[in-house]
Amino acid sequence: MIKRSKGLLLLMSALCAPLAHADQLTAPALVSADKLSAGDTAWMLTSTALVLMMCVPGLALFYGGMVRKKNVLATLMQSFGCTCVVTILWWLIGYSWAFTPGNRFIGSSARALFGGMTYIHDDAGGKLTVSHLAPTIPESVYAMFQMTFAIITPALIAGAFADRMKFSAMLIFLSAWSLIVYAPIAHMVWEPTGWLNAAGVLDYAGGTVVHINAGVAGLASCLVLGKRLGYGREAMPPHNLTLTLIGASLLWVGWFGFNAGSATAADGRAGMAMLATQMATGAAALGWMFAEWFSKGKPSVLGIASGAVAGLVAITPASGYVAPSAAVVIGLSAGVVCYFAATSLKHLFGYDDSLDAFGVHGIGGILGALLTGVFASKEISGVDGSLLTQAKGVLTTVVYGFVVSYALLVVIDKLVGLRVTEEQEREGLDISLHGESIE
Amino acid sequence: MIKRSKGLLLLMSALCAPLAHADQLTAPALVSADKLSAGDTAWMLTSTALVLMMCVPGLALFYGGMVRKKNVLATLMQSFGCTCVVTILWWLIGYSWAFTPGNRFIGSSARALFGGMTYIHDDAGGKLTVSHLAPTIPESVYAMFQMTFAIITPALIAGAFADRMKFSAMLIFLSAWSLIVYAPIAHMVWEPTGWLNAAGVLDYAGGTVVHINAGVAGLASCLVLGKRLGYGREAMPPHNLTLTLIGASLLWVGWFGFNAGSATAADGRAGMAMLATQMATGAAALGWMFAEWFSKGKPSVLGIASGAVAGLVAITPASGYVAPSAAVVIGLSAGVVCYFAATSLKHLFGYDDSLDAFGVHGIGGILGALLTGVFASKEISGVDGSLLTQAKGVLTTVVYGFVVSYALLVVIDKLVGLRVTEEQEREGLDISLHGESIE
Amino acid sequence: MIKRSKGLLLLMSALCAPLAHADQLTAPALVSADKLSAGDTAWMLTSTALVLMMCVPGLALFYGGMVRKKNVLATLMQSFGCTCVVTILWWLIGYSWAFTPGNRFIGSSARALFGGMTYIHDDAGGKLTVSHLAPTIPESVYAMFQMTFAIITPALIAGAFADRMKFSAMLIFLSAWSLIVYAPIAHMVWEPTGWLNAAGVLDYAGGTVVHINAGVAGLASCLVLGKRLGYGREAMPPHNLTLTLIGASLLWVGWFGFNAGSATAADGRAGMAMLATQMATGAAALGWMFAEWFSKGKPSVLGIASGAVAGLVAITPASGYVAPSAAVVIGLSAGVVCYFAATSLKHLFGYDDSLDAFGVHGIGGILGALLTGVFASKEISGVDGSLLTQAKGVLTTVVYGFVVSYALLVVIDKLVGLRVTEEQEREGLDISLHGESIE
Amino acid sequence: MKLVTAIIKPFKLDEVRKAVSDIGVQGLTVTEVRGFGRQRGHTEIYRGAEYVVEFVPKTKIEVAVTDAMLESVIEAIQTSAHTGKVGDGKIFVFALTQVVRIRTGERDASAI
Amino acid sequence: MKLVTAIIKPFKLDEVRKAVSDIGVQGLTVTEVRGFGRQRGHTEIYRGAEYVVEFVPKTKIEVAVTDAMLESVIEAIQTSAHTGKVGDGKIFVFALTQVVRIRTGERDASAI
Amino acid sequence: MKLVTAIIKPFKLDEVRKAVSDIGVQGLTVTEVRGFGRQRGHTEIYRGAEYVVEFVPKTKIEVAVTDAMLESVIEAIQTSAHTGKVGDGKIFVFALTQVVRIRTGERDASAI
Ligand SMILES: Nc1ncnc2c1ncn2[C@@H]1O[C@H](COP(=O)(O)OP(=O)(O)O)[C@@H](O)[C@H]1O
Ligand SMILES: Nc1ncnc2c1ncn2[C@@H]1O[C@H](COP(=O)(O)OP(=O)(O)O)[C@@H](O)[C@H]1O
Ligand SMILES: Nc1ncnc2c1ncn2[C@@H]1O[C@H](COP(=O)(O)OP(=O)(O)O)[C@@H](O)[C@H]1O
Repeated sequence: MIKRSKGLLLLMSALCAPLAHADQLTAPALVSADKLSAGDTAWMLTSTALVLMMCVPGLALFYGGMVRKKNVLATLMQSFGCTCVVTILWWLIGYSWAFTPGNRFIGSSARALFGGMTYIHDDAGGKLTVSHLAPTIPESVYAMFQMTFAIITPALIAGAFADRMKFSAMLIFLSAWSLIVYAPIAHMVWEPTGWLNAAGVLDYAGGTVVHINAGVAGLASCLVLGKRLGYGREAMPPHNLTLTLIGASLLWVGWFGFNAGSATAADGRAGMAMLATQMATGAAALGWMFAEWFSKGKPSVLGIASGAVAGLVAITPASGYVAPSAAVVIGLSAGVVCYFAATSLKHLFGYDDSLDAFGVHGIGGILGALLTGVFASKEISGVDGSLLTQAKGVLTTVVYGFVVSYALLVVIDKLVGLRVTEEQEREGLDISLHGESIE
Repeated sequence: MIKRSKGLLLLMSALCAPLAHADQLTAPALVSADKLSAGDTAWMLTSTALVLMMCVPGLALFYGGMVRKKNVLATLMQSFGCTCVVTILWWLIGYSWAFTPGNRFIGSSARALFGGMTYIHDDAGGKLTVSHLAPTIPESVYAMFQMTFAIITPALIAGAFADRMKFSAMLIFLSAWSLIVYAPIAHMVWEPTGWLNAAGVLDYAGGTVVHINAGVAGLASCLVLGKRLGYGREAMPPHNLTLTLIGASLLWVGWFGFNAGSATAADGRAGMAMLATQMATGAAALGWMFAEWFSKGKPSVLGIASGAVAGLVAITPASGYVAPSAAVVIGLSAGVVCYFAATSLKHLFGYDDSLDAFGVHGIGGILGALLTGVFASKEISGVDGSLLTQAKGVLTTVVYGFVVSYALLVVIDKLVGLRVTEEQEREGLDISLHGESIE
Repeated sequence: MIKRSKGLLLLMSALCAPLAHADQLTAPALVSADKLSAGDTAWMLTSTALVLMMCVPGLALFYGGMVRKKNVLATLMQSFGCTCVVTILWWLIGYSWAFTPGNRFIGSSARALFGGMTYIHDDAGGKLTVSHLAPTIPESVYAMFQMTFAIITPALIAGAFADRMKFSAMLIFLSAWSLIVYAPIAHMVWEPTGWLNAAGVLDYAGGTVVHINAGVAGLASCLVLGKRLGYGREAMPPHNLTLTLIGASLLWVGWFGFNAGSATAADGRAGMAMLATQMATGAAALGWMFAEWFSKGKPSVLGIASGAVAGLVAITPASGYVAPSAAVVIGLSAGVVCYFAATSLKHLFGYDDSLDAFGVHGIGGILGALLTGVFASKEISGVDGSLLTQAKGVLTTVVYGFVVSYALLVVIDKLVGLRVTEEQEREGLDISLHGESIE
Repeated sequence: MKLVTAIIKPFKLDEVRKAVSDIGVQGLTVTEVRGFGRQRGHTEIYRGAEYVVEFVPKTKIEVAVTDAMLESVIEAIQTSAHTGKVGDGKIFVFALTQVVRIRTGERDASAI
Repeated sequence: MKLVTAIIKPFKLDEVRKAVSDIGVQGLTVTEVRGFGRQRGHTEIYRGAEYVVEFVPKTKIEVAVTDAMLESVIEAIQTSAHTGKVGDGKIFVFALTQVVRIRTGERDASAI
Repeated sequence: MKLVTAIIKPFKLDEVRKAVSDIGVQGLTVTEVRGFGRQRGHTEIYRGAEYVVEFVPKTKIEVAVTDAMLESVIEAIQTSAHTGKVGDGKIFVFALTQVVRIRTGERDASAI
């Protein structure tokens, strides 16, 4: 994307020896340190911190508050453990497969162990590598920023299999999923050599790569794992929605880094993305709240929080492409649609998507991806959206994500077993898996 | 305000075709993208996230921990619901009424639905609109930043009527208040065409617009609503001060965005504002703590947290105008004064300002606004303060805010009724209004 | 450190009148406002907010969740109170003693009460002071940033004497410690006139100054105070690890400000520091988790959270000096070593380091400081590390910190008594010291 | 000696405590309980899943009394805990075969 | 009249409540308790410190019944709370000398 | 058979449990309760509003025993729960008309 700082760069190049425009890069490259924008870098460092905060403690609390008291620690552990494991995998090979030029489906191994990603001190010339996808910030920052996306995506899946999956099996599944599902999809959609990117699929901040992807994987896992013990018979109310509301709030705040950060610059486009994010979230929260108020008679804390998340999910692919008013429309529809998805759909089909990973992230992501095709503004983004092209991206992700996730789960179940024993589930995962409990 | 980047702009204008100085703008205008400062934009994007965090989860937890267990979710819901509703209202008309040039009391409707607020992609010329109040950042960012102020202000009022107001009535009240009270006051104090701004009233980050305003509205609402059932007879201790302390801490952290962000730039003035904020908060927290320690024999967690908030409130109008040492004086007095306001005043007059919205925000805001007139440093701010002028701003806000809020509440009470039934209040708002409860 | 923006400065100086290079400063100096980098300033304002968040609510919750329910508020109070007191002390003299040129052991009093730290409004020339340690940001921001380090360090010590120290005695101890131990050590290690700095000791973000320092002070305090009542006999399980996990997560997120912020710029070095921080934390958390899993049979939430903190501690001195892969090694060893330190060491020697302030911060800090000597990369940092020089820094801090802390505690014990009465300890500090309790 | 156990509405606790203290009761023990009876519970809905909470929060009071005081204590509880609305609760009386005060070892009447 | 007290496994509460309602019990009172017995507790480890939690969570049910209903209620509880695994719990029966319904002042049988 | 109920200071629970186990008690049930008596509560102050918390946390232990063991159990509890300070608590003894072990259906003595 051409940067705001282009004007400045031009000005400088007019004075200094002419230098290749950062935005002509097609692969990570070594550039002189003064090619960077400190402002863009400042915002991207911040965005990285914000997106990490979305997963821990944000998502951990959002989910942790919804489970029964005997499973809260195990639920927090899923998000936290995922954060640590994916950090290592991203360094190992994930980043390289996702964000280096490669074939139409996956990147190269050039950046395995972050090899070749360098920063050379000013004393030695003051050079460093930048990614071709974010030429005004250090590659280290871009890799970190994208790492936080790779971290939260598998963590989202856990909402679907809460309360019954072995921690060991989960680590194996999420690791495999991160490499076999996340990295390729990210490459296809975001890296110029990826075929969906070439096909013109629009996904500003991850509606497809992150949310649809996690949503369908969630659906697959609750189908493979089956329902929670006593599902439908025993009451399983959220044990502490205070945690859930803290989580939803931190997700909201952190999402500014997610969406406005996806501009990889502190510019007007980032501002538009942030504004769209806010509008959609407010509208979606109210959409869900009123839908529930009318249909059930009371507006609930879980409802308004879920609506906010649904809005954040739906605007993710659109932010940076749409105007604020379009964002209101997207948010409102996401709130209402996801309300019905989460409250009716699963009871209709009878699967136990415990915390609605599919109902909110899957459905909301699909809705947002398609509406991006409808509302994308050429003025803001320089491109036109196409419902058809978007549908292509959605379909690919749904099919690939669902099939591979399902297969992975079946295999892992055969190998080590996915589900805890009945006694463990009855006693609660906190004590049975982690030997801890909360007062 | 003239920006740090002026030097750079000069330098560039010396080279490029001479261009109007951003700081000569008197209304939002379309400018070339390279007129922006990425550094300023980065800080304002961050500040926006920080201020949103102040309200959710910050304020929500600060208040939520202070109520009885049966009302905690309803209290969180008030902050969260307010966040969503004001988001929509700000887009609808609030921003336009507050921050576009208009008459002495209110702005124009030029920016209704954010109409005319644009970002044009580089391919189409790389232009975007900026506000005349923050010419080095995108208007979208300035509107978002100010939105977070518009969000937290009505949310603060809720502290006064906790535990007994209908959620529906609250939504109506806060919506009306946001448009009829907040927007005009913000215009009068902050927009150059506003009469208090013209009169030279100093309010760096909202001591008058936000805190006095919310404080007197709180006073009005606890007078109209009456006391909580069993007030004075039954014990109503805070159910979980852990939440309150988390809230106070997030308010403190987020307040850096509030005060230093009000510089609308990442410059030395922002640094001074942040430093003043920190000094005042530390001093106020200790002031309250020791006042309580001496008078009651024990320093309490609720006390030190309340003191910190009192300091943050009092320094809000002054930050950016005063030196660190002056901030210590302002903070210390705020801590001690608000301690007595919150512990004695309301018992003296016998109103039930449940969580001391008036005692802390009203009193602290008034104190801060006046002391700004005393301690404003011409060296730092380029202007001199005047106690008299400040008093004018305070009086206007107190009178206008109180009268209109009171009237609004009486009307809404007639229309839909403000207060829950005795059974609902007894059972707790979580179950009776939202059909939820925490374990 | 030479800044990225040097190129730009050069460019400008080529045009404007030649001006002294910021990086030639040897003491705080008054410079023209356009010498600043808005991007660097934006990131440092953000980093300051992040590091404050580490202490409140981060550390407060991390510790608060580990104690028994009857002591949670008192534990939060320790972190919060420390934050307020050190804020005042830093303004009084701490900053001046630590960060102004002085003798080999301590700085001058030039900046007492932040005297001489100025910001002059553009109308009056647009000048402001910068620190010689961070020439591209306002001195006010640098002083604030360093204040947050001075705040969290004594707060860390509290983990060692949790549940049994008088709040009054703690305030006295931490105040004295902050001035007599923290300020001098910070000066020796970080200020160019300090002898350890001159000796070439590497401590990028405070492994020595912050963590070893706090760790040994913690060891001293649990030795002087003795064990908790019933230690070894009564069960003292953490009452709510949800809080601990929120705390650990906020520490992680905030630590980006701690380590990447220590670049005092938004540049490639900051990016490398952030990346190293993330890698080490992930590796350490897994290291601890698997060590526990193998030796005790279950991976625990407290374990993975403690491991993450151990990694953050160990990478603190190294971040900004080492490559990502080296960070993985440092993290992994920190996770495993600290696991044994926290689970075996104290039981071996029989002291009651209640929340492992020494076990995690002391041991982890020492390990990190030494490994920095091993892994420091000349390419990244422009310097070579030396195990011997690092050992010199470690030893000095361990000896000085331990001896002075021990002496201080003994004296304060004589004067006012350090420990609460048996009844108070039995009843819990929340009620006995603060007159509050949580439901 | 008898043990009088009363299941009452939580917000009545203070009144009842005062009432029995006034007639000379020196001590009592309180337990938070959940009651099921004529008084209906409430319904909670989470994402479409309805939970009927049949139990309502109640407070249980236990007072050991001498036979002489029995009637007056029952009387005091019944009047102070009374609201007239369904859910006011019950009083159960048990025979106590022995009472011991741990601190002193005193037994029976003198131990109450 | 008798008071039937049963210590059962928490997850059995609903079944037991239904079982006794079915045979005409109008009300009962529930208390969360911790039990110590043949059923073993579990071990928790925090940073190397092991805590053996001897107590297991149990639920206590109290039902006041007329002598006529006593056996059927015991019967109903025993079958509905039964899993056959150690830890199923106990039923204790006490004699009630008096029962009062606070709302109405009714006494004994009619108060139950 | 008898049911021995003791109200003790919470931190004495472990000692008491050990004491009764040592003399052959197989099981007991524990409830967290709040006590009101000679031992004073404490005062909490929130923003100037004082709350006198009259109740102090106590732990209630219930042990069903055969008449033969009654005295030794009372003895064991009294000595192990004893601190000599006000608030040590009380022991109440009730007659048990029946005991049933849910798992096996055993009755009375054999069910304890
Ligand atoms: N048979 C019973 N055994 C034990 N507790 C009972 C019984 N009947 C009622 N209770 C207790 O008394 C409370 C009030 O009884 P309820 O039928 O709701 O109203 P009322 O006492 O006015 O008839 C119940 O919530 C329950 O705790
Ligand atoms: N002697 C007793 N007195 C009081 N409660 C008892 C006694 N024995 C057992 N209990 C209660 O019954 C519960 C179950 O008893 P336990 O011995 O574990 O299994 P079971 O009932 O199958 O023999 C215990 O957890 C305890 O709460
Ligand atoms: N008459 C009573 N009925 C029921 N419980 C009582 C009675 N008297 C005391 N208790 C319980 O015993 C506890 C200790 O009694 P208290 O008078 O404080 O000290 P002591 O037992 O040493 O006289 C009280 O907190 C209360 O729980």
